[in-house]
Amino acid sequence: MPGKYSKKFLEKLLRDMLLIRRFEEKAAQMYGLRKIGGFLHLYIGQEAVATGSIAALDLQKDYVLTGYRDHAHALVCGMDPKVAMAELYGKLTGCSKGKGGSMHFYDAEKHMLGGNGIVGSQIPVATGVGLKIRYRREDGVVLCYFGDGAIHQGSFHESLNLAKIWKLPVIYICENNQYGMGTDFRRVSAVEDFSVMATGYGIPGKQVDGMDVLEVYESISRAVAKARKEPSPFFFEVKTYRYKGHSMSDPAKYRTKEELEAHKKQDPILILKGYMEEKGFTDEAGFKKIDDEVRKEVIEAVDFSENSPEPEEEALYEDVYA
Amino acid sequence: MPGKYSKKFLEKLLRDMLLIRRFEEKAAQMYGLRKIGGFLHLYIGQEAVATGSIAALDLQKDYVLTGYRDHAHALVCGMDPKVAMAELYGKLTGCSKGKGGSMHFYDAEKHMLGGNGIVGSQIPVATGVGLKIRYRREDGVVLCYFGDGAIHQGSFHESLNLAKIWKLPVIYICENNQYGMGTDFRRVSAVEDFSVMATGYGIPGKQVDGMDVLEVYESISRAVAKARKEPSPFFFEVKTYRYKGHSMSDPAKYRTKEELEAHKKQDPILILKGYMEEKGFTDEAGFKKIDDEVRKEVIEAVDFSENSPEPEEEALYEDVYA
Amino acid sequence: MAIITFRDAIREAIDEEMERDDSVILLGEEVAQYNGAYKVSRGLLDKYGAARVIDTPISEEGFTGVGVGAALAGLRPIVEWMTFNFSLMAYDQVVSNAAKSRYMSGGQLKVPVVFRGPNGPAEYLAAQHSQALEVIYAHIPGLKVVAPGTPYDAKGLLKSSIRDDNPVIFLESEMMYAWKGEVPAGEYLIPLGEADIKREGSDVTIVTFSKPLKLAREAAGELEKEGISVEIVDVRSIRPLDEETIYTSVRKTNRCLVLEESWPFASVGSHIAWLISKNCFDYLDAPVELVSMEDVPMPYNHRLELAVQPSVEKVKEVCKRVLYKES
Amino acid sequence: MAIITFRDAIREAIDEEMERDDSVILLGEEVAQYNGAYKVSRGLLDKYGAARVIDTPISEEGFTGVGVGAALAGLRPIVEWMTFNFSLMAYDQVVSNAAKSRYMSGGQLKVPVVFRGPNGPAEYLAAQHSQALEVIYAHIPGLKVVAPGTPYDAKGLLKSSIRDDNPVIFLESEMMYAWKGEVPAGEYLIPLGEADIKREGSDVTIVTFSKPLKLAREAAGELEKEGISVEIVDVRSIRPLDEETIYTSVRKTNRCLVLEESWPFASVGSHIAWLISKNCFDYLDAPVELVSMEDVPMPYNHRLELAVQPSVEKVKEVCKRVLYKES
Ligand SMILES: Cc1ncc(C[n+]2csc(CCOP(=O)(O)OP(=O)(O)O)c2C)c(N)n1
Ligand SMILES: Cc1ncc(C[n+]2csc(CCOP(=O)(O)OP(=O)(O)O)c2C)c(N)n1
Ligand SMILES: [Mg+2]
Ligand SMILES: [Mg+2]
Repeated sequence: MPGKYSKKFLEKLLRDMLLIRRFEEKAAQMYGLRKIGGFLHLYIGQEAVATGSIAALDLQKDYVLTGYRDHAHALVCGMDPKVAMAELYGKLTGCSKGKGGSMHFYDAEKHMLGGNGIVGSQIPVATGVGLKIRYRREDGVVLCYFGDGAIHQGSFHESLNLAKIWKLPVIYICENNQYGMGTDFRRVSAVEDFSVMATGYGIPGKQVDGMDVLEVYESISRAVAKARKEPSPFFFEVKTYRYKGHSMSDPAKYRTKEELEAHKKQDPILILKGYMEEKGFTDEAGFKKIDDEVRKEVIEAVDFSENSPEPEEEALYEDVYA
Repeated sequence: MPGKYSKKFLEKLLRDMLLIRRFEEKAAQMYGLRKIGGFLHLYIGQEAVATGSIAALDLQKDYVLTGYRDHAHALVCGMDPKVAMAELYGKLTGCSKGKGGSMHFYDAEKHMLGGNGIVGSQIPVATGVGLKIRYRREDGVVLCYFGDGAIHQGSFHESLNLAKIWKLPVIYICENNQYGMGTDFRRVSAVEDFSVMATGYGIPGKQVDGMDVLEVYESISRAVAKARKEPSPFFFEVKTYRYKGHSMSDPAKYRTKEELEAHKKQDPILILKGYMEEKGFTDEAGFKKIDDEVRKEVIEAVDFSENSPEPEEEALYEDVYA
Repeated sequence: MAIITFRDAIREAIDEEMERDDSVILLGEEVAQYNGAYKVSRGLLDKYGAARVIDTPISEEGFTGVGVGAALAGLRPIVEWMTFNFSLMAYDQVVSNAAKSRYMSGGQLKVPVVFRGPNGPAEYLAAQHSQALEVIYAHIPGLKVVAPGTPYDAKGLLKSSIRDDNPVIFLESEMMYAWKGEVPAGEYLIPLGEADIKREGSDVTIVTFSKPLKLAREAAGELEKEGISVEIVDVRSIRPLDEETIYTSVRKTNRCLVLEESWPFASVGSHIAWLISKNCFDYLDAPVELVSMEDVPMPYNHRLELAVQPSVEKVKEVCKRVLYKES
Repeated sequence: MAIITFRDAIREAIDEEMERDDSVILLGEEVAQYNGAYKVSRGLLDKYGAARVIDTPISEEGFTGVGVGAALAGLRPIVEWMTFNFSLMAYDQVVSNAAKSRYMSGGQLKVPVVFRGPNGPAEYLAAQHSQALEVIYAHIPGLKVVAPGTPYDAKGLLKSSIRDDNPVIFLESEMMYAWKGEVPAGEYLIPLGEADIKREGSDVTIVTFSKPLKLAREAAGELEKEGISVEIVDVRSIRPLDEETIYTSVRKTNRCLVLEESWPFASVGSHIAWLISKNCFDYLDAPVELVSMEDVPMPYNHRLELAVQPSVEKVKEVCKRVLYKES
């Protein structure tokens, strides 16, 4: 598709993906230094999914909800990396004032309504956000992300039926990174091609290559445009891969090194970089420049977090009730 | 299919359906006299479903689980109508010693494992019974019944996936009687043909005419035979119709008289009767003889219930723990 | 003042709030075309249309979560659970999302949703349909739990609940829907967290909420004839709980029983009984007693199901016990 | 005696029971190939094969119900919930089916299933992953609820739970898995419903269960140095509850605090505190106190999450309070 995308647009995608990657590499490093604790679920390898799909949104009117692997979604929605990193540090300056941590990123203003630690639990909630849009006759859409593991929860089934009968503008995105914790999705799934599951709800279902940010962008954009015009749900199975373990404590022994390496060859950042080089939009130096800027941002985020105050003990009792 | 079925077999089906109908007509009458209280969900109109499907079983090795509209399933499994009626009366001689009532018929010996008052809640339980069969390498099957309303519960989705990946011999039977309480299933269902939902689980799905007891018998028999040989799940949407309200308190104003009358013309008992007459297996007199026998049985069940003792107050504390 | 049923009081509250604020919507099984399984929402579909009065499939987890999501996004949904028994299927949505989204987001979000419907036993419904489940909600910080015992309280408290910016669990009861009581014509609000002295007395305090209030009143009436003066504290909202009103009463009467209809083990009632035992320690002339459901599943047989539940007789007997009187 | 971890004690119990009885199977998320999210089931897949050690999809409602159904049909399933937080999704199956099938069938059926996994907070996991949820099970008649605090008790109680013909909720804790303790080599069983005096003392009784037992012991050790003699009653099983052992202790010490890690409102702890207040009324020299989690969702920040939980300091302070000593 020559000339389809502007340099600026592609650079934005590249920058977003690089930001996710460098942010998380740094977070992992800080985790090693015990600056961050608990579960830290990295998105590295999957960057194209959040980046390509959220690029299709207008966050004045659209919404994003996802699971616990949520750093990328928040960053692409425009959360300041400082605020994101500070949340991982549990600092008062974090997006959730240090109360949420890695799994509970929120940016209400940017319509990023979380992060959710319970597998599948966000799916009905996202559906309810769709109900609000429809009720208010807005032309927004909701992107609802969940993993290949979450698709077997009852909440998926109930939500898709609701979204169809009420014609809700919710785009359900199954990020199939092949594993739910240590479980190859094929071992626990009745079908291998999840997109057929949409049939049972009369919803259009499609598989998408989640390593190619432009393919993600195009598929989701088309659905967004349709759902804006005529509210209705869509379902996508986006095939992707996580390079790291499920969380920091997972050595990921359930897969081979070869498998991992094969997927790394399909790296979403490299694919986009290659495409941009082809188009003459970037070269090694151009790429390095963006990467350096992003790395700097991430270091600033760490400095910010290091120098931010912890919440006071009284904060415990705040934010329980409105 | 001339000569396919013996007179004896067809008479058994006819008797079972008549027993259900007369039993429930009597129960409704006794409800009017306040001998029975609470929810009483009648199966009248749907007789062919339980009758035709359970006829396909060998209850030495097979099992039956259903929802709260469970009288028919218990009777066809062979529960003594006395014991069934006494349960409706809340008497000590009832199948559940008067503790269960209409929604909680059980006959453990005959492998009828309930009755369940929570819509969809029996589906995972039935799946677990299938797991036991598979684990023990038995050649039994489980029939798991639920309504058109129950199909939108998450429990349906989770169970079908489990049954498929574990190859469990569970036959899921959605008794689509067109309404879930006052709700026409089309109003709350993303699809009209539920059998397509099986596709999402890689399970064979089929619609069956539930007013024709022989069609039900044949479809289920085939699935039972297959599941016995090679354990695996099946899904059936059995189209049927309930003549009465959802429960005794429902005037069923959500449907027209014409609709009801049209369905009554497809009465499962009359259809079978007609077929048997055609085959020369019965005539008015023969039909009446069975009907009279059945009516007598039902009257005896009422007498038995009337004359049975109530449980003593101490019974309260019994059967909480084994 | 008009005498109306509890059912109508609830409906009036919903109706007035829907009239007042178009962000209020009602959803649940059979709430629209069927006018509610217990006819609470009668007429609301006609008045407000299908966009605001919404029939759901039988998908408790799904539509409960939809209520949470719509609230997060700015609506004020009222979610009707046909009965609380079915809310077990939706428990995760309430605990994980409704109760916690505000806290986890560091106060960015609010969740103004009401979950309401009949709780507790009715008649002849057996074990799965006759549970008083308030404790599974009352235990959870982030939720409010409201339990009116009269039409007047029901209306005023429900209106406050709908306007509250937090998730509120609102307990009704199938048996109560037909109860009648005075309800003023104009608008009024009852704040959450204020107990109400339903009867003044000097010998013994009965602390209660929801349906058992009626038993307390009947028992108090009968005991009066025997010369025993009962004070009744109707807590009305369980979370937040108005502890001071309870303690003030018990410090006056020096004797107390707590009356509820749930199972006794780790119940709202046993909690209140402990609070009183601790905070009125120096005032108590007798141990704080609890009258509750028996600790067994609900049987279908009517004789047994009555024996399982609290009764006027049981309340009177225990009142006498805390007064150290033979009964 | 061998010193082994709590984790190994649990595994030994499962292993021995699987060896002994081929109706015992284990199912849950990651229990087989991954050897358990917390490695409790390490080696069991290799030993017993995939028919008996079964990985499930993330379908809590589904596989919990499968456990109930398999139990009804004659197996003895052990269902691992990766953590109790996720059991919220399966709550209906436990309450509606596991707890009630026997009663509703008039005693025809039995449901020998164990639901087990880590309950309560670990570290840095925030609000959805750090709940101590025992009360939502303890409240329900038809269930048994077991809460060991040592490897020894864990093994003996789990073996009894697996052999029990009733549904048993078995509470473990991520933080406890690495704790070590003496466990004898041979087989032993600890009956459900028997409390254990973990430490004898004369001035004050601490009643506790599960993980907080450790805090009680540490606090008791420190208080001893200050001349305060603490008796510790570890109830070990919450339902059935061994009330007599508790009362005997409190009637001796005349002072008591209950220690738990769940939220305080209508908790197991506040229930026990009421039971003691009532049944030891004439023996108590001070109100029964409760040390629990603070009544807020769990925050992520470590300083806050520590402040939320019971601590040795809090226990000592409250011990002194019930002794009317300045702290
Ligand atoms: C209801 C529930 N069950 C189990 C867990 C534990 N758990 C957290 S993540 C996870 C795997 C989820 O896999 P998937 O949906 O594929 O998402 P991914 O981690 O691959 O992004 C599990 C089992 C949970 N958090 N919630
Ligand atoms: C979880 C749950 N939600 C709601 C109810 C109330 N309820 C009982 S039956 C019913 C309708 C069920 O319809 P369907 O599944 O079609 O079965 P049918 O009554 O037609 O046999 C409803 C809503 C319930 N018992 N359980
Ligand atoms: Mg995955
Ligand atoms: Mg139906």
